[in-house]
Amino acid sequence: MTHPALQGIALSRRYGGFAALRDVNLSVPAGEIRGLIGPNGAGKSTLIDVLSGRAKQWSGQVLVDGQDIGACSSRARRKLGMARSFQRTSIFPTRTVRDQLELASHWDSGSHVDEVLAQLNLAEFQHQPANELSYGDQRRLDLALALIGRPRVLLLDEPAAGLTMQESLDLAHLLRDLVKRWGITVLLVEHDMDVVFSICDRITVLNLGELLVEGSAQEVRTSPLVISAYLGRNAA
Amino acid sequence: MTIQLLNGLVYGGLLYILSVGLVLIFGLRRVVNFAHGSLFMIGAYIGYSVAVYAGFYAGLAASVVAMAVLGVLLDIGVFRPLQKHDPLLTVLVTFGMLLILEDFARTVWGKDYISVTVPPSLSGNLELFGFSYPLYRLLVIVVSLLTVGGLSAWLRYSAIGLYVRASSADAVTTGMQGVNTDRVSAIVVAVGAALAGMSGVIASPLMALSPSMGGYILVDCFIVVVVGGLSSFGGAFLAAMLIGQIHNFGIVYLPTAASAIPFVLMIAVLIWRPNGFSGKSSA
Amino acid sequence: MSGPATHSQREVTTSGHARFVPPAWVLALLSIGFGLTLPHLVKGPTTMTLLTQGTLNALLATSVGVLIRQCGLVSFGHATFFGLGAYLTGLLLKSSGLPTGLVLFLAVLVPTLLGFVIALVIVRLSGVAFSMLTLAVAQVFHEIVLKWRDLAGGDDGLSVSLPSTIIGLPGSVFQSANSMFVICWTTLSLILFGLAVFSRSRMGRLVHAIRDNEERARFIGYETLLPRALVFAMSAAIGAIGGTLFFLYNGFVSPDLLHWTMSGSALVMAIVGGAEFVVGPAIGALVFLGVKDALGNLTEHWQAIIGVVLIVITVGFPSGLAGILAAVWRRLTRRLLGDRKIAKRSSVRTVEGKTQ
Amino acid sequence: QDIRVGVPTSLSGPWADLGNQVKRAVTFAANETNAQGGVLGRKLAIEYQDSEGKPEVARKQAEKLALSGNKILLGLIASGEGLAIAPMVERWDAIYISTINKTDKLTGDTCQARVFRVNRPDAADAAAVRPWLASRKEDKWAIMANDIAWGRNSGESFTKAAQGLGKKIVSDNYAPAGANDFAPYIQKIKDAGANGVWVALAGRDALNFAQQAKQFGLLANVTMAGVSFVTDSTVATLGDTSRGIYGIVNYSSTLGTPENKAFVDAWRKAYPGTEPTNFEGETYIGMQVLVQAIKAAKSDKPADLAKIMSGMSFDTILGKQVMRKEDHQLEGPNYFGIVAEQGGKLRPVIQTTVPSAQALPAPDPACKMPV
Amino acid sequence: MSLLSMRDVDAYYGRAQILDRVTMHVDRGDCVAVLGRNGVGKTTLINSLLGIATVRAGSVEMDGKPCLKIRNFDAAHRGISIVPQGRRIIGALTVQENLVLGAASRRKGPWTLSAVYDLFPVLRERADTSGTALSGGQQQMLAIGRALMANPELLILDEPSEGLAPVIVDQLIDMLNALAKSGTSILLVEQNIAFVRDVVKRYYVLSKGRVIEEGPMDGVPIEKLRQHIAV
Ligand SMILES: Nc1ncnc2c1ncn2[C@@H]1O[C@H](COP(=O)(O)OP(=O)(O)OP(=O)(O)O)[C@@H](O)[C@H]1O
Ligand SMILES: Nc1ncnc2c1ncn2[C@@H]1O[C@H](COP(=O)(O)OP(=O)(O)OP(=O)(O)O)[C@@H](O)[C@H]1O
Ligand SMILES: [Mg+2]
Ligand SMILES: [Mg+2]
Repeated sequence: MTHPALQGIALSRRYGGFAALRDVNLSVPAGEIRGLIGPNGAGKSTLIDVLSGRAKQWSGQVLVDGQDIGACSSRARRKLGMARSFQRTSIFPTRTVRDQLELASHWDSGSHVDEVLAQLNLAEFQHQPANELSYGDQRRLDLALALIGRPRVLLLDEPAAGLTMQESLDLAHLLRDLVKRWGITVLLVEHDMDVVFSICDRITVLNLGELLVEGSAQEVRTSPLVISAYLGRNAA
Repeated sequence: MTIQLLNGLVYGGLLYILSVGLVLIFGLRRVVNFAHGSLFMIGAYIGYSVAVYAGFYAGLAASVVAMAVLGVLLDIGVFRPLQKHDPLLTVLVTFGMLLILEDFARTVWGKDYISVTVPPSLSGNLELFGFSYPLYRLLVIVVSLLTVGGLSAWLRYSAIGLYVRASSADAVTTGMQGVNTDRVSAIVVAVGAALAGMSGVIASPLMALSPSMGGYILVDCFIVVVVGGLSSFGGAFLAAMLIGQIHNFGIVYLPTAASAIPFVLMIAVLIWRPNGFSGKSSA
Repeated sequence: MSGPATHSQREVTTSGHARFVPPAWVLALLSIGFGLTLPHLVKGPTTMTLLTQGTLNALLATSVGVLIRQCGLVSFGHATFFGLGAYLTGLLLKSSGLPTGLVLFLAVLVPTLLGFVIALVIVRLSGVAFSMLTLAVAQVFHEIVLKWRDLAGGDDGLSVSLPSTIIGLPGSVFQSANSMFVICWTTLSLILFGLAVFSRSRMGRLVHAIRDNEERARFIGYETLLPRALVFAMSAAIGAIGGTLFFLYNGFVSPDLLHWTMSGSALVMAIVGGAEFVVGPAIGALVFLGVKDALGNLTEHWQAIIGVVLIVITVGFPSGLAGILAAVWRRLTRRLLGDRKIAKRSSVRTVEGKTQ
Repeated sequence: QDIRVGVPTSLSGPWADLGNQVKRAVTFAANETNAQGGVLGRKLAIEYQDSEGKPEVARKQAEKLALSGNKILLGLIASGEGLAIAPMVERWDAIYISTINKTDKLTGDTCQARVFRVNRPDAADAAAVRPWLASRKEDKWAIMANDIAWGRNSGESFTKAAQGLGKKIVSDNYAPAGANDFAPYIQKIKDAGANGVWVALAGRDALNFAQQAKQFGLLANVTMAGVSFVTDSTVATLGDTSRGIYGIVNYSSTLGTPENKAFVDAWRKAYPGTEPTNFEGETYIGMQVLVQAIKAAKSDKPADLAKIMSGMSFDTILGKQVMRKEDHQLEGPNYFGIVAEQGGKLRPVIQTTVPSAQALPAPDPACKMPV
Repeated sequence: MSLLSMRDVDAYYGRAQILDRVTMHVDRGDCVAVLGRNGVGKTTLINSLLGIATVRAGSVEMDGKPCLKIRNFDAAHRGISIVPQGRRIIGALTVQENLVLGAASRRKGPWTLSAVYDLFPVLRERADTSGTALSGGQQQMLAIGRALMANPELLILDEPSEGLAPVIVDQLIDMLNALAKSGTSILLVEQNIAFVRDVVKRYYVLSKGRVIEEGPMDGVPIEKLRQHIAV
């Protein structure tokens, strides 16, 4: 039996008295793009924090390829092939774009800095310090830092936010392409439904820190629960 | 024992009035003001000079006003032009101010020490729980309590308190909301400097005036500010009182290590709760 | 020797101009050569003494500066390592009977290890909290040497008559300004060269990135505590080297050397010189000492004038003296090499025709 | 060509007031000598540098002075400053005349051929205490001293003297230099039931202590005595607070020798309204010694001066005094006095004179003068 | 007369020119969008009104009065209120304090604390937590609420729909429409074209710092807008 690439069991996280995540189970098979949606404050970013080792007080189990990595630091998780992007852009403001991508690649020539620069339209500012980029460009740099070095499991927190429509679609294609070529596994948090519905194999919906629905794009799109809690008029 | 407790309160109270100005300025400008000790010193000298002619209270008033004006000038002339740069630069400028003010005092008031006596109306002792204690020292405690109360009320119940906290976190955004951050900062620095001046005058009957007197107390203030949590007024009060007591009882019970205890305390507190104190500052 | 240029000697600056930066080793060699010839050019022993003291201060300022530049950490307590280096040299020379070479080695090694251990605890903090912590640690050491009357002489300080030969050289070599200047200057040049190389190395870039955003550095797979602790230890080592040389030259050390005001002036020198440049702190130290000395001869009010100079430099040139030099250099080379703008993506940038 | 004298002293920092006095006395002496045509027909030229009261700076400034031709050095204040330059003077081919440094070491185990001292060392102060203490009836003493080498020494030698006389030390307190608040110490002394306090505090610390002791009523109830405590400047600053405090006096303008009277008169003319303070007097003695040595050596070369000064006898405002060969310490009396009114002015008034033979302990055998 | 008009504005960050002779205006009760791909200068356009980017040429007028050298707090007093890109929530303040701060210009109007809480009930629930302890979308709501607290005459929103759940975006559309109806002018920078179409009356397209296209929104096919933005 093969293990799911990414698995979370009974994940919970509290902020003081407030439970942001309650007993959430999640299992993403290798090579899948899993959408993670839900209203604001549903706990999506919190879930990513728990999976990626950023959260401090949490409970449950996190497994990658069946191996329990709950005790691993965020650094160790990256070494095991897990990478993430941030909803609040997290880059190295005074370093140039290229420099920080080289850093993120650990100077491994196999990680194709130039390729990533090209894929994310960042090549033209590779020598500019990151704090001189526009917001959207910084968002793409944040994503590039996660993509570099061919992670096996990619956790993306609203990567298309702040991008133009065209770029969001390019990004969607890129992700699908990477999954196909490298066989990576993606957990994608996104409010842009065009992106989510166009590339996600399955979608998990969170609400109030709990699992609401999980299913194929079609199932989620038509679920009355999801429509009322999240999609609103946009449900087509 | 009781008297030693009171002694601790007096020193703590004095430290508080001086430190709270440091906290105010730090909170707003993210700057550790090295010139604060010098403001204390100049305040004491001005108070002394005026008091010679017009009495202690006039000296106090003159010093407070003069220091407030100096505070405004400091803010406009130094802090504001540098606000877009690394706070470290401003720290450096306050260091420069310190040198200038010390030299100024040496030139104007001379190098000899000056000793100020307690104003006659406040001299004498008060009988208290069967002990007698200098009245002036009791007043120092009272004034520090009033300062805590007044400042907390001002910052909590007037809008300016919110603006101070907001602009210290993010001046640009606060400005976008319609807060004149320049004015807020001038007021705050003026109040901080005035408090330094006030504590200088209050301290002058307790310690001899000299151009370098600011340096002796500055480090104690740093400890208070840091242990108290950098931009917390209540924290600074507790820390000042704690340092006051530690200072006293250290001398009584652990004389050989007394001068190192506050530093050890500071190290312990910082290691125990670094996040509570470091915030997002980078000075 | 500034900026993160790699082997390519042209660097893109924010304003989009090419800049010619000679390689660090060339500068280091030039600098050492300069140091060797200077004693032959300068007349009168006073200038050489001043330069020697200035170079020793430059080592201290550099040790503070490297921490700011690489880690963004501002230490108010680096005089500790300088002072400990000096005290250890003195104490070991006085009473250990060890060979001088070993003494010097230990005098640098012990503060370095101490720095490393302290750093493991304190570099977790940043900002003012870090600064105040260094201040507190430094004051505790200051208290120790101050109170340690039997061994360290308390506030009277420790003076030791130096042995007649030190690491195979006659002791007088270390005590004459002319020869000591060459030793200190060469040491400084080598250290600066090392720092320039370090800041371009992977480790140097990593530490700098951690300074920018520690959390992200962890999430791209780096350990972040150890590299910072290493840099701290490195800066402690530079301070200790300075302290060791200080003792060899002066034969005396007192607790004042460990006082926070000493750390404070080192910080002033580092920032006035431009802490964002490798050579900045050293320049700051030399200029600061020179100005102070010149003013001290002129007027009793040197302190106020220093204060004014300090304010003028900081307000007028926030990037420090090295920043001014860099700007002048940029202008010079631009004139020599022609105005080469790096073409940028946006056409907006190239409408610069009407910018000036 | 002038005879050049370098004076590194505290023009800023915690000892700035003393530095000021040094400067006044040196200037006075130089003017006096120059008005008489100088020495060997040459004028004295003085150069000052600020030592900031820090040993490192003192060393740097002294070096600068010496290497730029001012090979005769005097005027340093803190003991640490003196100790910092002592091992260097030989290297600079200079000579140092200590006028205020008190540490025994300077003429003790770290004595140097080129270093001379004209003022009284700590040991001489300690020796002056015993006769006075024997005459007092207070039996329970407290010590209040600076927690630095000088304060510790003084406290320890006082303890020895007191115990030798069958008196008790009921509380000993050492405050860090620069302490602001003496209230806890004062309370401790009160609680211990002392009827006498030995104070070894200097400068600002002495003032702070006295002022606060008065507020707590300590001054009124116990006998206070000290070293460096009743200097002319503390008395001037403290005013009436200082009345009745006893102390060791190293020099006083009230001394009755004819040389001193002449000196005080001339001083009054030069600085109207003032009289020389103890530090000014001691510094002046240093200048007297220097001028006479130059005359005797017919040279201002440090080597010549050092040679002739060793063992030479000088006419000073305190009378004839010999520079001991063994440790280069000038022999001389020490005094004990009280703050009282004299000539309509509050000042330290000398009560007991301790002659040189009694005041100055024998040379430290650890001092090995190279011949 | 226009509430806000910019004529031939050149704006810089340091020495880098970002805007090149930009001319645009917002009338009273108008609702205008600025479109364009990443990095063309949309945020800079807003920043040049606040003095964050330097305007070196051209004129900016508000209510017919020049406001080139305007300080950012004056902008608020004149009725300009901003939802900045990246939200700029002050973490040192609680949610409620952030909102109260928004009312610092003390302009009277329908937007009060309780009105904002009614619009975004989740903010009321978390009123006492630190502003940055909110989720991304909640912070966006807070930024919008804070801007409303000033009862602005001109509301500037820089990508307000970023990070908001689709249902909340719907709500935002309704709110902006109601606001425009009540006479508030709106300047909207947005990537979400569907959102823009539902709200604005006119649009400008920015490319490389220049206005390359402008016109009324009515009847413009979405494909054409997309093409513009892809430039
Ligand atoms: N540091 C914190 N302290 C207290 N509460 C927090 C903290 N961080 C997040 N929360 C709360 O936890 C809940 C979940 O937040 P989370 O960021 O996971 O939401 P999200 O699903 O990512 O929402 P969004 O789509 O808006 O980004 C929210 O209600 C938020 O207010
Ligand atoms: N502080 C700065 N210094 C120098 N250049 C900057 C700075 N901030 C932005 N820029 C540059 O200005 C240009 C315009 O940036 P701006 O933020 O206005 O873009 P935008 O249209 O808002 O893009 P986005 O959709 O990504 O938010 C970009 O090329 C960017 O690189
Ligand atoms: Mg989120
Ligand atoms: Mg933008």
